[in-house]
Amino acid sequence: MLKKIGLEKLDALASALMERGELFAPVAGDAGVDFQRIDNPGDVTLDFYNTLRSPKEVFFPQADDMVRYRLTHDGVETEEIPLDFEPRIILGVRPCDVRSFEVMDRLFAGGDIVDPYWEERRKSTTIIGYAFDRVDPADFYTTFGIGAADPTGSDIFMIKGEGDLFLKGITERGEELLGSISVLEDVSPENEGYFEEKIAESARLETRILATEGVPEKLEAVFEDPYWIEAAAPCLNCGVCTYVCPTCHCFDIQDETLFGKGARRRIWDSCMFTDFTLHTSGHNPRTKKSQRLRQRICHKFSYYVTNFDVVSCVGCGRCIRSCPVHIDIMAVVEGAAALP
Amino acid sequence: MVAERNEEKHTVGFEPRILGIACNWCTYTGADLAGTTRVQYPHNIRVARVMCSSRINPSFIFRAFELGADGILVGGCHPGDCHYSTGNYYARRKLAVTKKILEFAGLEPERFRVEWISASEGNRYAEIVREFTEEIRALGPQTRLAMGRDTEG
Amino acid sequence: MKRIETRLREEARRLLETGEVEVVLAYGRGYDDRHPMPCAAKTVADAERIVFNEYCTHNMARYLLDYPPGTRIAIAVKGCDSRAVVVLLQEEKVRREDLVILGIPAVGMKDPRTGRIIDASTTCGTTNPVLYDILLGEKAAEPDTSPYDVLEELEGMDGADRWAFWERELSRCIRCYACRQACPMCYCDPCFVDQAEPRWADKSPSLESNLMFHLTRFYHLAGRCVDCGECSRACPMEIPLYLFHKKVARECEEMFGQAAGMSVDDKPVMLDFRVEDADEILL
Amino acid sequence: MMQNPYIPIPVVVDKIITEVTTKDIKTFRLAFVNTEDEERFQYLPGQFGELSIFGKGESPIGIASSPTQPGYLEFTVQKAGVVTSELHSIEEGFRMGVRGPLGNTWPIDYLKGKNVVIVGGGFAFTTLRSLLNYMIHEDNRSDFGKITVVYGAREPGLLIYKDELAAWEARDDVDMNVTVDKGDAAWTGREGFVPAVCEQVAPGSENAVAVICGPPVMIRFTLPVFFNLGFSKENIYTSLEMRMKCGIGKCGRCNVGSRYVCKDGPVFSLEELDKLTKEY
Repeated sequence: MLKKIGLEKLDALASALMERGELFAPVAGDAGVDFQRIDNPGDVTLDFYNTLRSPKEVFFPQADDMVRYRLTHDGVETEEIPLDFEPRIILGVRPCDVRSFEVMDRLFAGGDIVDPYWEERRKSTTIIGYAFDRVDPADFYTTFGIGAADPTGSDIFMIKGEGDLFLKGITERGEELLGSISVLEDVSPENEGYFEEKIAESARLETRILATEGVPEKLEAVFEDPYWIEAAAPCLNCGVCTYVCPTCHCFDIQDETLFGKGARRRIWDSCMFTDFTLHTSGHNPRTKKSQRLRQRICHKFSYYVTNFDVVSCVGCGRCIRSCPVHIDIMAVVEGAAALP
Repeated sequence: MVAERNEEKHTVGFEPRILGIACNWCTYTGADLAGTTRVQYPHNIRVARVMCSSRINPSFIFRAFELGADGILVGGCHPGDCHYSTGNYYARRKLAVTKKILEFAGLEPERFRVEWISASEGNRYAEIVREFTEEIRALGPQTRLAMGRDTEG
Repeated sequence: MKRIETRLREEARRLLETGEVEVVLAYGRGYDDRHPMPCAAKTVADAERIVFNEYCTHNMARYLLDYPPGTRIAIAVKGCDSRAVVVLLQEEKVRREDLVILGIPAVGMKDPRTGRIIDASTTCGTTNPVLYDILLGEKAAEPDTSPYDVLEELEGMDGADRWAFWERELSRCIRCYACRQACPMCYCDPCFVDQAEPRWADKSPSLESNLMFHLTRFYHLAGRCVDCGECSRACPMEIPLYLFHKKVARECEEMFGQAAGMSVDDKPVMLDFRVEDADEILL
Repeated sequence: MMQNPYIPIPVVVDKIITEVTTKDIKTFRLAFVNTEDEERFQYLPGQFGELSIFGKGESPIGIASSPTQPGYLEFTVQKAGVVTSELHSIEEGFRMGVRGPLGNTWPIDYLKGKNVVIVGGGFAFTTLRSLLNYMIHEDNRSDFGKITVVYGAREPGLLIYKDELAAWEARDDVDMNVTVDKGDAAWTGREGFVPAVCEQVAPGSENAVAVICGPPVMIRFTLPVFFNLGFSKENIYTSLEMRMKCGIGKCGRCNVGSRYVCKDGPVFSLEELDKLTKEY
């Protein structure tokens, strides 16, 4: 089913979606556009190339309470955070980011042990994808077979036309949601044609392409090459790349207490930080920044492939755009792959 | 989760909570003297003892305000009288910068006060505590760095 | 700029060729002209890849401590960057005899993210390096604006408004530590905020833990921050940290009569005192 | 609803034993608060648990008891970080939590029908003790061949499980060799470093597997002894230590190459270790 709505009525669409669940959508903030939980439908914007941070926070918040507790004189009272999440809708996710959810599913929802925090949120969320209409020089998602107007993984897929927003149901869940929103208008056959044309047009957008063939094995082979020292020389070892990344998933578990009340939380961590691997004894297996950069690259382009059969990168370009020293992850991988 | 900010001043029945940080050799001894000579002063102050005013890490001050202190009074030896010769000269610079930081962050600078009080100045210690307590009482609860949270636990 | 680039490359080549230094800290090509990268040239071939343009904003002094003491290093510095080198010399983190300082009088630098000109409103505005061995180009005029002019608005606010301002700015922090990592003066290992005991601030970002981190960091930079603005340019959340650093720098300058990193003979103000410092500074 | 792997199982501290004269190593016996949890907690020697104290955090510790000792779990803990320091300050009756069992096990099935050499140093004897108690249990003893143990500590006061050491020595189906680097006036036993003692004891490599756990320096000098005795890399096992958090292979910090110590380890044969990325 294809529906449309005037761009000026975006807030009406947002309100209608909010009636069907908790809505997460792009909002223009002080630092740029980012996904936020929407309280005011007027806050939603679709004027952005891509969000500053990835939408992973909808399923994997930077700080996520698992157990709240209260320390008492004779022990502790605990309360598990319930995992029965209300239905959620995430609007305006670019195709590469939609793919990132599937990449992360393999870690969090695959294997013997399922991560319930990811899994339950994921199950309760309807995804409204949003086609790119141009290409940023930092992106390289075409590498992973992701199209600029690729509806794979979205429940509803959306493109912006001249004055109108077109929404197409992709999955049953998406169709159902789409059918239930009365502010949406039916489309004419011309609209259908226009939509298909736009999709085809976007599909022709191509980003840079990283040659990934043989990379996982190559990275293992060049593990001890001095290349990493050179590649990491400009790196500041801050955590920006890992925090804006849609597929970085490393976390810490911390008990944070104030006045006897607190929570056991999981909090994003970063392999770029020195203390990430610091043992209590003071021993640290990764004391050099070349080791940490190598870990990030190898984890994404080699280890993850070994373990989950997919590269843990979708080529969204965020880490490149946000890196204070302009490190291009694609160039780093290419450099390693080109080593003799 | 960040607690909702509550800037409302509950001045009715407000008892300021004041952190005192006193150097072992002068101000703490001065405070002792005030006690042993039964000079009356408000009970609002809780004093932590440090060996020297220069031992005070400005993070103590930031953290104490975050944890709900309404005012902080630091006491050290008079310049020139430091038990370690020069500690309080360093402290003077450190605490001056700390105060400017608090002020620029938006905290009322009056909530942070540094005084040189010698071991013999029990009366003056009591006088300063009295005066400071009343000033803080007039300012009302410190809600900015404490984020207006219920600090009674 | 092109001339500076050529001279920089020439000097780098010469220094590496003669073995005078082991590494040249300068700028290299990034994925496009607008995104040059800090580079550590170790060979003559590396030196050929050195670039310099208006987007070479990084403060290379930040990389000096990446090398073991005794490494002979040449470093390209702009005005503010040279002051950072001076502070590192004052603090005895590097030795003068290990350094060859390549001074760049830099005018018209631009922020790669915003494209805005970088001037005294976001940095110290110093054009000419205060310390160098070789000056690549002619000295340029220093700006007539004070780096503290930009503080006027915030200084004019009342406390509640200023608190609201910083509350809004600092609650945005995601604790990626890009500010700290980009800072040439932030070399503590471990940083206080990473300590397990005492734990000064929670690891999860909240206004409270963010304040603890940033207020303490502002303090730790007192009398040491050279106002190069790298922290703010590195910040992905565009928090104007430079405003706070400028304020602390201004107060230090006014109270102690010395700006950070102007002369290797100075002692950092927070490691120093004068008997005649006035008690009034505490008011 | 699936089992949430991040929620600790409630346990109560039944017994605390101070193991060493320096008092910084204690064994905690934990009893399950709910009996169904005990049934669910099916483990084998070599696995570990995340000990949990709300307000302090979690710490991954190898299980020192054996599944042949029903009713409780034991963990021998050295005082080091925030959580373990707190543990050292608690008293019997304290309620806390444990997550597990986590990680893989000593290669029990592979050891069956073989001679087993257990080599331990210092406080790293914990999961080896679990293995030893498992193997010598009357139901299992006949599954294994000759059992040789070399266990050493710096000084007599630092030997852990002293009562059990005596009991094991008294058995005729275990060749116990306890040694200290340096004895004291009361010490009548063996003196010497673990590698040297291994050389003297010289267990045969025929149909034998060595299981080694101890400080890195001990392992470094012990391995050549075993190679000389003819042990191949696939017949030497050890247990790795790494900073861990989640214990279930999700949080991403304990990897060596593509392997996660918490999930794919902590037990690895030297042959497997050789194949791991040369990270450390």
